[in-house]
Amino acid sequence: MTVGTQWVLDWARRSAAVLSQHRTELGDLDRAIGDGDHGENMDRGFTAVMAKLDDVPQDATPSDVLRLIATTLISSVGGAAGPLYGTAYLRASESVADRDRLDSSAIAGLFAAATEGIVQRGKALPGEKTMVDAWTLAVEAALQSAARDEQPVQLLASAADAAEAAAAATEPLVARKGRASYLGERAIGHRDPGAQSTALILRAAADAAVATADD
Amino acid sequence: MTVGTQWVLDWARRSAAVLSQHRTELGDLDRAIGDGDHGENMDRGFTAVMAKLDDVPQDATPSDVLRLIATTLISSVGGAAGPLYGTAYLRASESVADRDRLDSSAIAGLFAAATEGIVQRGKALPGEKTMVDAWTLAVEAALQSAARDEQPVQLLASAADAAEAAAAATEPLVARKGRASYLGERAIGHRDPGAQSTALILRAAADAAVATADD
Amino acid sequence: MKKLINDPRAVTTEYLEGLAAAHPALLRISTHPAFVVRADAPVPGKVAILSGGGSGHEPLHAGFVGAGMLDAAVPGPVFTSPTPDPIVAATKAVDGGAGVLYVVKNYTGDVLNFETAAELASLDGVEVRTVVVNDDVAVRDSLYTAGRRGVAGALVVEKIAGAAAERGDDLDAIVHLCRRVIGLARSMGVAITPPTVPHSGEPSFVLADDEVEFGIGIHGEPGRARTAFAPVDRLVDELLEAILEDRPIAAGSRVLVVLNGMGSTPSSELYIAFRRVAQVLASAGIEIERSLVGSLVTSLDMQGFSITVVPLDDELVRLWDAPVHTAALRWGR
Amino acid sequence: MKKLINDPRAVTTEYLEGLAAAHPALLRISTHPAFVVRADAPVPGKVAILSGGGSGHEPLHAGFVGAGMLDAAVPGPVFTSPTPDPIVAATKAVDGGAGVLYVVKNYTGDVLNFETAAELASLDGVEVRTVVVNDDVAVRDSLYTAGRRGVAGALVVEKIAGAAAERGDDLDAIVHLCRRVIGLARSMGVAITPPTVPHSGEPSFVLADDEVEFGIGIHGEPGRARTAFAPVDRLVDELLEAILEDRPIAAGSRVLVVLNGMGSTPSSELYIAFRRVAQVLASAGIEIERSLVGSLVTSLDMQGFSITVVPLDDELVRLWDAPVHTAALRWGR
Ligand SMILES: Nc1ncnc2c1ncn2[C@@H]1O[C@H](COP(=O)(O)OP(=O)(O)O)[C@@H](O)[C@H]1O
Ligand SMILES: Nc1ncnc2c1ncn2[C@@H]1O[C@H](COP(=O)(O)OP(=O)(O)O)[C@@H](O)[C@H]1O
Ligand SMILES: [Mg+2]
Ligand SMILES: [Mg+2]
Ligand SMILES: [Mg+2]
Ligand SMILES: [Mg+2]
Repeated sequence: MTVGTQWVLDWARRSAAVLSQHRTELGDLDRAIGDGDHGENMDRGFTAVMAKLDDVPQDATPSDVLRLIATTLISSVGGAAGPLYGTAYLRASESVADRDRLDSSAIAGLFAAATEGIVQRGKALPGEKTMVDAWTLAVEAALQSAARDEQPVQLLASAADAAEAAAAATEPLVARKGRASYLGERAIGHRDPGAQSTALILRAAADAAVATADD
Repeated sequence: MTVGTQWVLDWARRSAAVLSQHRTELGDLDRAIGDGDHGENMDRGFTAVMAKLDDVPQDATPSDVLRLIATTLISSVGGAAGPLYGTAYLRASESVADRDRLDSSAIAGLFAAATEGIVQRGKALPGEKTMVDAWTLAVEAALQSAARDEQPVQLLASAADAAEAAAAATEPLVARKGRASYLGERAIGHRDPGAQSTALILRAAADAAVATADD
Repeated sequence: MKKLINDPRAVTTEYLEGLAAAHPALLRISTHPAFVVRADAPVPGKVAILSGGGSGHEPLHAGFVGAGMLDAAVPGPVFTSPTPDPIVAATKAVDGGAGVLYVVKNYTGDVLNFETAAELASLDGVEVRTVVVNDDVAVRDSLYTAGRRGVAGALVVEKIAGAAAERGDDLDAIVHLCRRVIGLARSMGVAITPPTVPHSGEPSFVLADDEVEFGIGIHGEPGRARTAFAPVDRLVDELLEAILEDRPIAAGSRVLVVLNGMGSTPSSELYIAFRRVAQVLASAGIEIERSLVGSLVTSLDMQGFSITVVPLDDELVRLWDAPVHTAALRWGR
Repeated sequence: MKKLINDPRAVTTEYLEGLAAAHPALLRISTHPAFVVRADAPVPGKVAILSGGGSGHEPLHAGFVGAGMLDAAVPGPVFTSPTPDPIVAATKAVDGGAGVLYVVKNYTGDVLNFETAAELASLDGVEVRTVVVNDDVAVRDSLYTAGRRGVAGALVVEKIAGAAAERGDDLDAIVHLCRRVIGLARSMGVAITPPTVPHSGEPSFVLADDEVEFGIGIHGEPGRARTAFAPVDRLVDELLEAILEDRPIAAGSRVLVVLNGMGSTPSSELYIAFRRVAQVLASAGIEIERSLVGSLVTSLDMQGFSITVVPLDDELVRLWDAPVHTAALRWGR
């Protein structure tokens, strides 16, 4: 079983829908320990992505679509999340260049590349209460799933589960990167908004796989 | 029966006490249809008067004390009330120049002179929802009382009653002078703070007469 | 009540002390009685311009003391006219022999106290003249009432008077000029939150979340009417309508617009309001020749703004453009 | 939420339009992408100074565009760094051949977006250098975190950089100078009310009547600690203590003090706070050689203030005093 361009497109559409639905929630999380704009930023970014998806040519590869998402996010999100998510999709795009279909190990590699991009740009380590926490656990889950030879649908579900758990696990942490780091101890008890948006986006990826995977 | 310098001194002390007690109430009245400072202004003024009363020489006449109150109010109250009350006490002082004791008709004349001073400075007519309303009715009551040959204690009680009634009677009026005039119809239902402070001051005059009158 | 102050009764004094500490080259203060004069006062042979009134409108008036504008400012307690004594003291401190002009905002308290001060100063041999600013069109029926209030138009009168004095005009000429400006200037304001007077600690009025005070004054007194909250463009439209109805301005005229914040209005919102003013006046064929956007004639921490429109001619443009160097307004030097 | 705006998503655009309407001789704007450049940009042969960041801090940065300060400002959405595209567009609009300096406040978003913009502009042949301002001492442990924030110190860096560019310094020299100023500048702030972001409509935090946010940032992010409300003198004392503890200043030193309002703080209260700053520094033997009091680096409608202290030498005094002509800062012309 593999996923292809339709999966990436559906993933993007579902991401846009879920981020729009959770705009206020993400804003509230960011208001508690940041500046309150994360929901707005992500919604603006994926609304811009949506506007571009209709023009994607028939023969676009997954890599093409991921690159389009990357450049659109970079030029529309702003803030910290814009360059970080932008870089993530850019690296994801590069990691699957020239492939039409993605199997489990390609997907795990895509996530790993995305995460590496985020870490390179933002210099955050896991445990510093950022989106890196969610991406890192998701990558681990994906690699393990691929090693167990599970199908993309299963792999993506495990990755999403892991990201959700990781987002929840940011709550007791002190932040060491991003705006929440200004708060010191006061960030304890609050979930990191970027980790939460990552969890939402990775759940969208899993749902998209169910809807679009050939088997 | 007459009243003298002790009456003026006691009147001033009682005015200071009652205005300090009612500072917030007068401020609230002024907040509703003015700028909220009338309680503060009157309290500041009579506190300044109090500070000067101890230095009043033994042989001071009622006129001397009234002049001291006038100049102190002029130089400490500010706002509209400062010059108006200041002028009132100044004219009151002039009206009893060179008298040691004041009988009923002198007191009625004193109030009439005070009221004339206020009207001359402020150009307000009775019924325009200002302190003039309270002074005017008090003067009328005082003149009638004097005409009935009543004693100062009685005269002052009638004047105070009239001022209180007049203050209450400002409530349904539209204001034509002072800050409340900016409100048009919106001033209806609110009592004029200056009329209310006049009522308090005239009640203090009556109480002071009870306490200090020789009979 | 939370305010960034110490003793509520010391706000005026402490404000003056802060002003003096920040602008030693510009001005000198006296705290008892309270007044501010420009550093080089008295300027011999120059007419001195003096203004004042209750505190709480900062930077008006003390922030306008300096070359090209006010020689002296006399702040009373918050929202309360000063008494005559400090006015007289300030008058004597700035009189350079050519007389002193009082610029008074039209409130009973201010008018009466400045009137008394003028009498006293005259007794002491100072030539004093007074102009009363009454630019607020929110107040109607002015024939039978205390009359229109003076609001942000006072700033314009002070700037023009200061420039005229600086170029050497005599007292009569400046009085005449000021009366001309007062005849031209029209203002009106709106508030979305009340101010809170320090010594009372209570908001001066209470507004619901969907209400505004329309035709607001600058002392927390309620406005002409309580109306529905609306986008700022609509508020601007209504203010301009009232202003232009009161004194119509012909297409082709040139005007000065002061878009004035009421104290706690963010600068960005003032510019958003100004944008609409520019649109409306442009569509009426009125040219904004000069403009000033800022929180200049305020009402403590009230949120809101006022619009002042003053038709200009070449002389007024020249006087407006003349150098001014004060704490709050500065250009040309 | 009541704000003097129209569509919450249009605030940045409409602000720029208002700014352009008010200052046609000073600046030009582009709304898509959103940026502001001085009217005579590009100035051939002069290093261009560009700054930007999220909106909501007005007049920073757009109000500082003009001769002697910024060549360009790039405002993002409220509290959100701009994306690289408008930064690149503004960069090209102001490059006069001598290179462009980015003055960036130290926030992850700003740093990353300006970084990308610099790469892209370089690809297009523009020489770009970046300085990152991080003056806020409220943030501790900066070694292991996102580091200190950039707050009102940015204004000082922009003024000094603009003056240096105007006198003809080259890009390297200005970078060096800015780094020196950044090494010297220290700030800290306190808030008594939260800001309300237009598109959310909710206050960014909730403070009880007896609480302040101490060590507040300028994006509604909570401060270092929530502490008890106190007279402003005490708040000033604590801010100065933190500032001087972080970078001690010897008695006899000369400094620039910026007493900055957070958006909705009345001007009178800023001066009352400044009064205390002057007292404290005087008693430490530190001379306030220059000062600036005003709401300049704000956080929407937050009430509060920050103090910035920058030790001065003759060169910095000269550059600070050099003429500047922008919407929000003007002197010397
Ligand atoms: N250095 C970093 N590395 C990784 N993620 C980061 C970093 N800094 C911030 N983030 C993430 O970005 C999120 C905030 O994004 P957003 O609110 O859109 O931007 P901003 O902080 O500029 O307002 C945080 O919740 C965090 O997950
Ligand atoms: N023209 C006037 N004639 C008589 N009384 C007046 C006049 N204007 C105002 N007042 C009185 O002054 C009172 C307000 O005094 P106060 O609040 O101390 O001064 P201000 O209005 O300057 O704040 C009003 O309630 C009214 O009774
Ligand atoms: Mg954020
Ligand atoms: Mg009053
Ligand atoms: Mg008053
Ligand atoms: Mg942000």
